[in-house]
Amino acid sequence: MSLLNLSGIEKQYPGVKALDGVDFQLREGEIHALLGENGAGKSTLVKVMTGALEGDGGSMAYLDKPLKLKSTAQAQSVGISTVYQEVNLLPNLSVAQNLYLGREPKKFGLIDWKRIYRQSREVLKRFALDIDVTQPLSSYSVAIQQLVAIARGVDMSAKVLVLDEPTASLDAGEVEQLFDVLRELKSQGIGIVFITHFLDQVYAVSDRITVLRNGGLVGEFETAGLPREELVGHMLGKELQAQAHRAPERDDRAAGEPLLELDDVAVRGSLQPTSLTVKRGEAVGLAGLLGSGRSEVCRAVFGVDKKSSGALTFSGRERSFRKPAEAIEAGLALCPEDRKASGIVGPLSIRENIALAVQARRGWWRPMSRTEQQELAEKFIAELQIATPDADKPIEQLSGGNQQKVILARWLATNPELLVLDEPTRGVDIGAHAEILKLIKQLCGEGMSLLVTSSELEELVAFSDRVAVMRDRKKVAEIEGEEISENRIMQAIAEA
Amino acid sequence: TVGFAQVGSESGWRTSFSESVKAEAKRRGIDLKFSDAQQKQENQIKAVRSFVAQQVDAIMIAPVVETGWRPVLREARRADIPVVILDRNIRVKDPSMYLTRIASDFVEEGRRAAEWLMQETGGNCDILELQGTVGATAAIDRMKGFKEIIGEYPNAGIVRSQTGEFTRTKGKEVMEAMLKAEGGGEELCALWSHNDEMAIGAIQAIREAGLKPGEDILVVSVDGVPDYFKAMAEGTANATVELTPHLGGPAFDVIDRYLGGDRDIDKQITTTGDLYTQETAAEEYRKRTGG
Amino acid sequence: MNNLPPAAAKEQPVSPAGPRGLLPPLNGRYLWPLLGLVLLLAINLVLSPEFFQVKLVDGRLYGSLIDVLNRSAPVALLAIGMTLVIATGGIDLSVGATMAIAGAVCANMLVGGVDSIFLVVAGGMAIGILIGAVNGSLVSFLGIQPIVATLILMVAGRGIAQLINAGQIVTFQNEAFTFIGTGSVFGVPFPILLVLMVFAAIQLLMRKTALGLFVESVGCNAGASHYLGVNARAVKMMVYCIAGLCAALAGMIAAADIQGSDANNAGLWLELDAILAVVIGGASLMGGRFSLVLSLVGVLIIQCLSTTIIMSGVPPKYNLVIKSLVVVFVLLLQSPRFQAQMGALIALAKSKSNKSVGERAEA
Amino acid sequence: MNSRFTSLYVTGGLFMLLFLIGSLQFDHFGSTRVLANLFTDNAFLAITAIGMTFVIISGGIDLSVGAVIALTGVACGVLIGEAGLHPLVVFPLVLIGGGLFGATMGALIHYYKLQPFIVTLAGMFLARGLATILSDKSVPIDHSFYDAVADFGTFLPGDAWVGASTLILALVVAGAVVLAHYSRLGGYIYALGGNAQSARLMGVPVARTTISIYAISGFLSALAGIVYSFYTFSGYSLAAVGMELDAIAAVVIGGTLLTGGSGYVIGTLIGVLIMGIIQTYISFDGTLNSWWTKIVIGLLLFAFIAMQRLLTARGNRGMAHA
Ligand SMILES: Nc1ncnc2c1ncn2[C@@H]1O[C@H](COP(=O)(O)OP(=O)(O)OP(=O)(O)O)[C@@H](O)[C@H]1O
Ligand SMILES: Nc1ncnc2c1ncn2[C@@H]1O[C@H](COP(=O)(O)OP(=O)(O)OP(=O)(O)O)[C@@H](O)[C@H]1O
Ligand SMILES: [Mg+2]
Ligand SMILES: [Mg+2]
Repeated sequence: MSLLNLSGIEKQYPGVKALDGVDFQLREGEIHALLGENGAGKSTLVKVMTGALEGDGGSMAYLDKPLKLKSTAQAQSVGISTVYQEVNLLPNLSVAQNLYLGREPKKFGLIDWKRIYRQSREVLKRFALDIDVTQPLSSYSVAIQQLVAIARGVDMSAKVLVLDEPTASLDAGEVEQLFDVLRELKSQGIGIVFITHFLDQVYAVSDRITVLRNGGLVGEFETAGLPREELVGHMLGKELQAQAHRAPERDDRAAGEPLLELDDVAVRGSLQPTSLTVKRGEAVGLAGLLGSGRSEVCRAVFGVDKKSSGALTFSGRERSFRKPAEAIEAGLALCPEDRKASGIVGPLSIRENIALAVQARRGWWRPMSRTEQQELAEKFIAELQIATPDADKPIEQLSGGNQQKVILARWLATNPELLVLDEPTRGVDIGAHAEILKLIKQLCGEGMSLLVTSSELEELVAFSDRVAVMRDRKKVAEIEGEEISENRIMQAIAEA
Repeated sequence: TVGFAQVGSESGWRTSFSESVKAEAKRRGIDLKFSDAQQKQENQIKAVRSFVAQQVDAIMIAPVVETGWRPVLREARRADIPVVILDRNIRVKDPSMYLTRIASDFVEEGRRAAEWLMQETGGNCDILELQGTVGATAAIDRMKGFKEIIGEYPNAGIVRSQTGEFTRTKGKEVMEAMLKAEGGGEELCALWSHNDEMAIGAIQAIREAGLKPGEDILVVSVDGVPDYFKAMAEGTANATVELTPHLGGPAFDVIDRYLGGDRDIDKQITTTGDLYTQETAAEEYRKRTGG
Repeated sequence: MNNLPPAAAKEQPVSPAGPRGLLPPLNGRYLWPLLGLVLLLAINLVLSPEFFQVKLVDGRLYGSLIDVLNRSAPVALLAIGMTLVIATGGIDLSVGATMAIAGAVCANMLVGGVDSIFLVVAGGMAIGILIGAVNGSLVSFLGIQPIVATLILMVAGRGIAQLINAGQIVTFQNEAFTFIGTGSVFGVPFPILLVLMVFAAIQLLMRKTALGLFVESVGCNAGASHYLGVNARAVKMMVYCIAGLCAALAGMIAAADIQGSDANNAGLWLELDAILAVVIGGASLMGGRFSLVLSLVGVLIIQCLSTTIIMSGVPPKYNLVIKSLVVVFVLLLQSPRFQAQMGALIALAKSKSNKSVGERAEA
Repeated sequence: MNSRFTSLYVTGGLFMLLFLIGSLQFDHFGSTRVLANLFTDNAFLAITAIGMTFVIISGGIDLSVGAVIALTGVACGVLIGEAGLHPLVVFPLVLIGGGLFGATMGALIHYYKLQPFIVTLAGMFLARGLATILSDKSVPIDHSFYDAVADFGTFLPGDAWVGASTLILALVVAGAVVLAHYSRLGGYIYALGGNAQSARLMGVPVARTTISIYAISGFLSALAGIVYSFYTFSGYSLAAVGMELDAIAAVVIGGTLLTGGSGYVIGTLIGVLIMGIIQTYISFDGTLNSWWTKIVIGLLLFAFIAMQRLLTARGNRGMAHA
């Protein structure tokens, strides 16, 4: 039976036709993958089908009856629950409140907190998450927030569950856990819409696939009958130059002298003493599970968190950065993990967002001219394939993946000696993914050093000269050269 | 110990008033608890209640508004503390709630200003009025007294009236606009201002409009602050009804008498001042600035 | 490979981003506040045609329109500083008190026998910057919320001004200083010129250096700005200092205008007018994009309104009600939803009248 | 110690400290009477500030509260004092009126996407303007019911009077705590302040919540207006000028963030008490003239906020170490 049936959905943004007559059908008890490049219109379609956005045209039927959604609250009340792209929860509320907002169990007309806390712990247990549910959500990492959002969606789902890039910052284990839950829901007859840029995941769980391109519908396919290359072809509208995305291909660069050296650097409360070296022209990967301390290393290096002990040497000088500005001055750059809170400057244009870091480094008295900014922006819009009509669009109006590219562009533009990337490809589509990897390699070739965290082992394998494995907020292993492989890293992570 | 709940320090006149009470207390060796209410009645009531809690011997109130004093006066009476009202009036049904009121009569001030003006112009006059803050007793009563007299003269009347909020800046701004609205102001005869500060601002506006204040447009007002005497001496202002700030002396006298057992005290002690004109202005200015 | 072909990009020149040049283009963001101003002026035209008369009296431009400009000068100066503060997501409640302090300092210097007008003006400006620096420190170093941080000086500042004046209105006679408030150059009142000069200076500082960009960046997302290496503390410090300086200039105009420093009333509640002006100009109090030009339009709307009320001869007790209704109306004008509803209403009225015309024709 | 409550403890501790200093310095200061007076004298401010707390937690602000108090007072004055209606008829009317006034502002804010600061500033002009039009003089209220209310209450040891206002305040505090932490609406209010966009996506009924918030604030302001009329037995259009700033200051001192999303009703109550005790302290001292009064209020406010910042920061750092 068909749960959701959308036909001819239209959505026009100023300057962009985000959806152009899209049909979509979701059946009972299926996992339906919704695929397409960054900016293809996936999130927009999700918003229309869940009442967050009113479409400009087209119709929607739910359980074979026409339904016009006016709000997300209405969607929830008829049984459609959604996890939107980006973590759309409330950082100021406790984890438990986030899970039960708007559907709190009551006793004598008053909210029954005891029960909420108990149930919250149970719900999170399904995702192997054992955290203090009374603490505010903001005290947890992005990945945990992501899981909480998923848990809320799953717990609420009555008939339809929509997940927009839920796995963007989850590691393999977490993803497996999620898939188990999804399969269980599916067996209960719930229909699931699943958006991701990871094709492996698509093939692992989905039953059917709908592909969007440039706001239009490309087609609907049975997963089993659709070879990977063909799927990619549908998404891009052409064949992908095969090599880019698979098979690590490493040119053995002769690494230079050490650029960054951490000697037992620790941050009170978040990082155990850790030593690490990045040489000139070298790309070092940071691997580890959720909460293993990868982001903490990045933050400590960049001066966001102050180190409490140990020595940090950069470019042959011992340094102690007190704030990012000092690190930037010394030649570092950090592309942070939390794009929404620490990355984008929402209302400012793409051009300004890209120029900002360069400008900040130059100082206020040496302004970049408008044309200079424009050239810079256009260069990166082309290089990173940022989908936008022009560089003056406010960055908050871009699709998630495209925002990520702009932030990346911002830091590439500063041309730093050491570029620290925390989950740089979060939510980036495969086409651009390949471009970014290529760019990273090229930069290394030109003498820039990289320190990169990523939850995608495949990606780490693809460009790292060395991989540092983190566990329990300290480095537990280092893998070098030919030894680097997904298996080897996985082993190191798992070793007790 | 005497508690004194003052309105605030919104004008030079008010400050002189506070200072004179303090000086008087010091002279007599009285321990004065001074409280500034920043123009808010609620603060004043709080202050009076805290005086009661401190068990002072007497309380003086210069009220912000007329009404709203009954509950707190009851409290003072329960604690057997006499209360003297200064400056503005209060309205309570039972006048035994306070000892006496020492003040000038705002309505009378308005009357005196109007009488002088009518005398000067022979009852032929188009008048601009600068009101005090909307709702203030002083503004309402002065307006009332003034109108009372003007009403007797058919050829005299207020052609325009706006609030200048008792301040110089507003007085000037409003005067500027009113002059323009009256086609330059050549037809006008006089300005009646509810206090000197507004009048001083308005005089500047008249001058900037190309007219002679004090001649083309007569200026009459209330208060008697030094700057206004100076203006009168220079001939740019014409008359003012004095409002004496020296209320401290009589107040302490009454309190002394009461605490000394004297129960025969007038309910109303008027201090309505005289009207001053240009003739005596220079001399008065010297007197007031102590030079 | 771009998702959108370059041709499509060219077809849509709509740029939601703000102006970067010195003078802004006339787009939707500018249209509605200006429309509000024009409507107000139109009402004046109906009420009293002499509103628009401008004559030359004693070599000085004279007329209600000039008054509106002249009288709006202090609030305009406050609004210029306030715009920047608001753009960083802050607010400055102390500007009114700063006006009083600067006025008091200048007046006392004059009375105290300081002859050099430059010293007096410099003294006033210095005190303004000092107050701004105090506010800035409270906000950026102690991390106190702007509204409370500046509330402290809003309360204490007026006390300080009164302390300086010993509670009296300090009157002075000084041609040169009075010129700031009442002088004119080529017939144009000096306060208007001062506003134009300050506006030009700040506009240049913001748009011809990167400061404007930093201010907006800090206002939009302070967290991200920190990662970017923008020195948010310095930026905040700077905007509060500018606001203090502007307030000091406004205070000098106010004092020079009445040739006296009235510590209790100078600039009283003007901080609210300044904030109102900035918001009527379309700025968000959450910080972000700012436009000095729009803030000045907001100032003119407010001043025009008060002058209109005085000119119209309505009893003063209706002042506040009229003011509130006009403010709400001007705000509604900027709301897209209201625009749409008005559009629909007008269309409905048209179709109805067309119909009735048609019916009548048939009959 | 729970880190979320650090600021509450710190604020409460500082209040105690102020009280202690006052008691050591002045006779009669350290009495239950002075404490009880704090509640009676500030009941209307506290009631308003509690309404303001909800508004600020939701990320908004309400500048109209002082004017609504004045309007309510004048309305009571005119209807009871002049038209001769019974207070029990008038009170529901003005309470509903206050609620509707707030609701209208909430609707403007939500439906037309106007900024709360400005809408409520216009509301402040309107309410005060209406009050002035109703009566520009102050209106005395003379009614046996008011006398009864004034006599209602009890003396605690030490001549401390606990009257009707204090009892009303207690009820409001209890109701507000339940609303904030034991009702769905409370959750929605915190949610809106955290992030309005996310809240909408999570299914929070934004329109209803926004309108309710301002209606609550309007209602409580009207209630504060009634309590104020008990306090003065009159209505006056210039009453409670600038009270909105006192209320905001109290809320913020109580630890609520102006950016929204966090704060406590009890914190606000302590905030009000702190503002009150500063005033009491100054009037017990009684030697300050007008300008020093202002400067000292400013300095005490600063000293207090600075200490609060320091202690709270230290407390939280302590938590992180643990
Ligand atoms: N609020 C907005 N205003 C204007 N344009 C928008 C807005 N939101 C999205 N768009 C545009 O609509 C198009 C579709 O965006 P959408 O977010 O649906 O992409 P997506 O397929 O989810 O991409 P991603 O994989 O990067 O998340 C993009 O070109 C984007 O720039
Ligand atoms: N499973 C967990 N249980 C409890 N707390 C956790 C867990 N995972 C992470 N945390 C908390 O979240 C904080 C932030 O994690 P952090 O961002 O450093 O992780 P990471 O290694 O960067 O991984 P990722 O960014 O992929 O989440 C950690 O300091 C830890 O307190
Ligand atoms: Mg998306
Ligand atoms: Mg991380």
